[in-house]
Amino acid sequence: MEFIRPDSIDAAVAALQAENAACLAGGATLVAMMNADLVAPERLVSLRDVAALRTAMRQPDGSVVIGAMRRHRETAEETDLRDGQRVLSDAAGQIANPPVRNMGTIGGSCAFADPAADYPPALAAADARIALVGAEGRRTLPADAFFVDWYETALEPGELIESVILPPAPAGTAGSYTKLARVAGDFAIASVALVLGMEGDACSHLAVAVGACGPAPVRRRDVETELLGGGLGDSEIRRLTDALADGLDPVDDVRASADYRRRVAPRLVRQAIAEAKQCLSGTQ
Amino acid sequence: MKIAGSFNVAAPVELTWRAITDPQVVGACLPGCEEIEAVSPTLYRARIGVKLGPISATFAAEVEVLEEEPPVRVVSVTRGEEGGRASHIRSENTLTLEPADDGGTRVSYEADMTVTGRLAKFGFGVMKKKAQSLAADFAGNLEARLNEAASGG
Amino acid sequence: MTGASITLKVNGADRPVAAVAPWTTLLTVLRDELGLTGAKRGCNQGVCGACTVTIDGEPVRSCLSLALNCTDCEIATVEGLAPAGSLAPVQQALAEGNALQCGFCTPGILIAAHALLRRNEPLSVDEVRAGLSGNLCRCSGYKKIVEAVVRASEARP
Amino acid sequence: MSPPDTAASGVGASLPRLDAREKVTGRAQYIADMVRPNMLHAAIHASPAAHALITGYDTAEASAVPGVACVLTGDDFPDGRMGAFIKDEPAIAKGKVRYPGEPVAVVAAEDEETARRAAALIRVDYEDLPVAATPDDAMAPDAPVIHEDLPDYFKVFPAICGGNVASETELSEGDVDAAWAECDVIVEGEFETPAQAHLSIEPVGALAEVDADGRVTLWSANQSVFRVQANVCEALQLPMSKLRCLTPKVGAGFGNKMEPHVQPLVVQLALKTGRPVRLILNRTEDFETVRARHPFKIRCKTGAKRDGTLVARELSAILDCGAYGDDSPGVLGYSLLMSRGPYRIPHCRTSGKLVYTNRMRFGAFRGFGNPQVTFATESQIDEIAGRLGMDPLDLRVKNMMRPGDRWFGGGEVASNGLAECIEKASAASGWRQGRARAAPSGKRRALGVAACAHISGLLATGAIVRLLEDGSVVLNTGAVDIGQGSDTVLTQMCASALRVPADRVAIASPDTDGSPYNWGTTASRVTYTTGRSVVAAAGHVAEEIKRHAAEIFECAVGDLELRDGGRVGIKGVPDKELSYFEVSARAHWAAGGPIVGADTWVYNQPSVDPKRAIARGLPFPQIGVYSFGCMIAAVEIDETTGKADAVEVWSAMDVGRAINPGSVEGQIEGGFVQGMGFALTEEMVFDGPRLVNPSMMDYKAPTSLDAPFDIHSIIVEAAEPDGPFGAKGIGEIGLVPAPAAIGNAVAAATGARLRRLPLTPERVLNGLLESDSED
Repeated sequence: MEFIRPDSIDAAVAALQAENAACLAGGATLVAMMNADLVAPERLVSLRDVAALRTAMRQPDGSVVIGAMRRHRETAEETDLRDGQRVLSDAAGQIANPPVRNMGTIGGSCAFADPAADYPPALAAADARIALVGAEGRRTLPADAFFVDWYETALEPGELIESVILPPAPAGTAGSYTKLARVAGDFAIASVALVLGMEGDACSHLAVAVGACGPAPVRRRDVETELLGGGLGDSEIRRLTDALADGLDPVDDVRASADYRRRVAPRLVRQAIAEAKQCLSGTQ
Repeated sequence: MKIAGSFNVAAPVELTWRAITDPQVVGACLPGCEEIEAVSPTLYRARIGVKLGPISATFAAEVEVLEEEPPVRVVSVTRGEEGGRASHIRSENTLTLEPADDGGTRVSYEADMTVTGRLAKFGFGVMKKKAQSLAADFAGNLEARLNEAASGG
Repeated sequence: MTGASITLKVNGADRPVAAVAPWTTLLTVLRDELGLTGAKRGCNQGVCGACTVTIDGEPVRSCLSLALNCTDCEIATVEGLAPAGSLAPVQQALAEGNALQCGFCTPGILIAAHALLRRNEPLSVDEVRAGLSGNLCRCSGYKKIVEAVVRASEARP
Repeated sequence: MSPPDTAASGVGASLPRLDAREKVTGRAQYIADMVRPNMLHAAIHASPAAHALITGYDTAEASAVPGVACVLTGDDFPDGRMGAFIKDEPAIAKGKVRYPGEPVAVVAAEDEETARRAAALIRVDYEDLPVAATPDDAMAPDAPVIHEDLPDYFKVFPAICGGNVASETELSEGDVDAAWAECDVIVEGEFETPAQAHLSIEPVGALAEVDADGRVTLWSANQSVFRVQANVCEALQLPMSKLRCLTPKVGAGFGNKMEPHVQPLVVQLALKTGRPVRLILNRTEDFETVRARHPFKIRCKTGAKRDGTLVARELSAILDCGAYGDDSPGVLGYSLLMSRGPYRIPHCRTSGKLVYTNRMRFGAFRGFGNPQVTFATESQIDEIAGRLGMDPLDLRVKNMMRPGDRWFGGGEVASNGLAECIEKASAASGWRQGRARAAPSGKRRALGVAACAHISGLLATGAIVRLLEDGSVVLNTGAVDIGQGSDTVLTQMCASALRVPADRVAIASPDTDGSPYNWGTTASRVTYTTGRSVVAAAGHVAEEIKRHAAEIFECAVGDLELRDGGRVGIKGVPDKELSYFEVSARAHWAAGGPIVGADTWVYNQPSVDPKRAIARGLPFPQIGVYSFGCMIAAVEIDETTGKADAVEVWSAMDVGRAINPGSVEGQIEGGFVQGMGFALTEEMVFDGPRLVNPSMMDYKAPTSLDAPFDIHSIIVEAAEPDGPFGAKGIGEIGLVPAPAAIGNAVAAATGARLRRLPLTPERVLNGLLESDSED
């Protein structure tokens, strides 16, 4: 096994062009898997010294570019994330526990793509894009296209995540992340990432992603769009939760049964929307 | 863990039976199967690669046919070992064929699979999903192959 | 199995270590090479928190930190909390408050608590509960630990 | 840290742990911190099969790995078998394997990485056998037999066994069949509790070193150096004089480290290599191969009269034993003994079966079967209260054992603080004032109550107290402090008995060469049993001190008294006194010889009075000394998800006398949170015979955010007449009522009676929705 600590993105990409090479970000997942003998990369490319990956920046248009090496704690405290973008900081603050949040990075978490992790639904609800860089150059993908299957992403061998880009959220929208877990800091049994905007009684923005209930976050943009402009009453929410339920493909595992996940996910969606509405009406 | 499923193919039972008991056909349809050889009429050896996210493993597997009732039922046991990694898989499989209404065949499978060693520590629930999707891929491949044969292609 | 020779800065001192393999964790180096056995291996998976140390002032898992990645950091372990023969306030608080039993989680708890106390303001019960939520204790039920850390935060100037 | 005067550090003081400083500085040495010169590191090769014959080994590749010193398989081990009740377990699998994860071979190498790599290269040929994964499988007519030689195994009690049933026990009083006719209300149900992992944060390990004569010294994470010695010597067929067992600090036990784990393996490796060998299990191995709390299936039926008088109970339990007997027969017997609860129920019939399966062995775990049966029986007390429209607390008070009442089976109960426990828990929780604070929006909140009792008197123990030349003291008991604080408590007792400050008493680390026998730190027994020996041994020393003083002062022994600070003087004459230094110096150099007090005893009160009760296959003929407790828990349930959280608890426990109140509170608080984990989140999940969540990632114990901060420990002191300073045990009882109290609160909040642990969000939500739809 080789260990390389490049200090630039270009050098990191170059170092990744090898058989069985892996990026080492915060280590929270990769090293745990190495310790358990689940993976044994032949080359470890540590991104620790790549300063360009460690920054988060708000762009003039209100979008926020978060470097892949930003730690969960930093993202949880990120003041550049505003309005609906807060869905991401809310999720970051609920990952694991303080020492792990001091280590784990958004790039590492996305690359591992645990289906029960907290970032994927938050990124999906925020309409985030993932910026990748490889030997062939750069590309960006919407979160929906990035998370493709159980623990599988659109990352090609030799590519790394450079940043996560959150588009501006409309002013006055609220972002929230609601997570059900067995104990504090565990992976989710089910989770809901929500970005909601209300103008009076009319829904002006709606994005709901369900996490931990399938290989990738589940969103129903079609129904969300249909619900825009109307009041978000019980029957409208029911339309959305019914549609979401069709897209769920949950596992039976030690955290909960698939049946329960199907049962609780719509309830969490209802709760998240109710709380967000209350929160928005309180601030208006 | 138990997985089960069924699928229909256009080929008649006899033809399906021949395909499903031909190691070369099975090997070609099995996702990740790198090589397969018949050691005896009831014993096959194969190398099978499995990938789940960042984890990959290659098993040296042995398939032993325990009971054969042509052309309707075959019971086998698969034992796989990941050389030097103390990781094992074992699967007891039953495959049943019956004529379908359209002249094709309905193929049903049941497997009781155990994974031990390092791979067993990784996401039990997802492992089952993966096993189900591998079984579905196998079914799809076999179906395509038989349908192709049935249509004379 | 050859590895790199590196120098780690641990508890303020430069500590050379020979033949460190890429997969060797900071926890292994601390315990097996540097004789700093205060950090414990409870799960080697980052869950239990018994291996918690600080890197550049922040509590992290030493079992998930590769030693080769720590060569330009300030590492602090429980052995560095106070000079030999004395106790840091948080150590004193846990010891006097019956806030430890078997003691296996205690070094990690102390590191996490010490980081909380750096804020230099009285901490609420819930702040301490959240701050220690990455450190499992199977003996105490946490109450006396939380009380001791709250008390230590109040006693600070 | 030890205050200088006797009163501030003796009995009744919340003295900080003697080893607190060592622990907060990171200097305390646990087994994984120990290194010996020229030490080898070991690793196990675990069975992938659940039940199979071993038909061959190939260790050539493993042996050839550079750095490997030794590879041993079952063929390299003697034929001895160990077991606390049934001698059924070899040191390592021999001939066949009986559970997945069972050690089949071991490797010793220059470093741990090499040992692990080599262990993975060992090849073992198996011939698979049919698997019995559950007690139902194992009791089926065509079930595979897991222990063919069961009839021939040596058993330490009159075990009723056969097939895969390792032990069958019955305990009855009264005429249950006739009594049902007297009942106006009868509740009946089946309860199920899962395997719970001890999850000591320290994984198990051991280090053995052999001297030039072949005598072995063994350090290990353990709860009894004497049980380690007995088990290893039985399994390896060594005379006990050839093995010395010691202990470093122990990173908690909860029952997990009472009986053997890897000790026999390292001893055999040390004997074969002649070098020190250390083996530390990783967390997954610790989960898979050590032991866990028994899964129980309990059928329980309880009947009462219209006025709430309890009349009859019938309880039968099926315990999954796992592959080896371990402490299991004891757990079965003890659970039946506890199944009447602390109540007057004249007619009780209880029975149970302990069934071998191809799962990991189950064994002792804090509570020893009591939490499981208490979950069932205390749930039924609430059900009866509900049927009769009575307050559950009133029903308990009406039927509780009164002072002088005997325990189920007829054992004597010398002290009983139950009434005070119930009253104080009730008052503190505001039970009678509307029972629960208002729930926050989206939650339901309710209180639940449970009462229980637990023993602390059984088996043998001893103490040696020596007066050193300068008048300070060394106490040696052989009891392992597993973190619960017994060293501190026993030191406080010794200090008070001799009226010296605690810092003048040193406590020796347990050593099978030098310590008096102690069965173990288990069964809540050290404070009571060992404490009695400490007090008796210190008493002998006090008598000797007085005898010397009487000779010096030329007075009668009866005229003398011990005084604070370690002096002996003539009663009523303040300035007529000697320091212990003066007495001890005389004894050492001039007259009588050095002063040593020693005491040993074995608890000998019968568990069962044959005139009152019928007992068959009961493994503990002598057990007793009862602590009592009452717990009230406030639980909030999230109406969206069904997730239940214990938010506040009042735990009133009768400990006889709190030797160290701070430590007692620590036991109550820690016991509750471990019991809460058992009630709400913890479950070892099996796929057939295999554990599928052997990691802390997948098995979840409460964190500081899950445990409530508001755990109110209420210490009740109904002194045990022959207890040391009146004390009895507190180690386990704080856990015992937790699942029942939480279950009763969940039932009160949701209307749903859940009879299966853990009370997951899924079960609670389903119960809540069903019960709402019935309303």
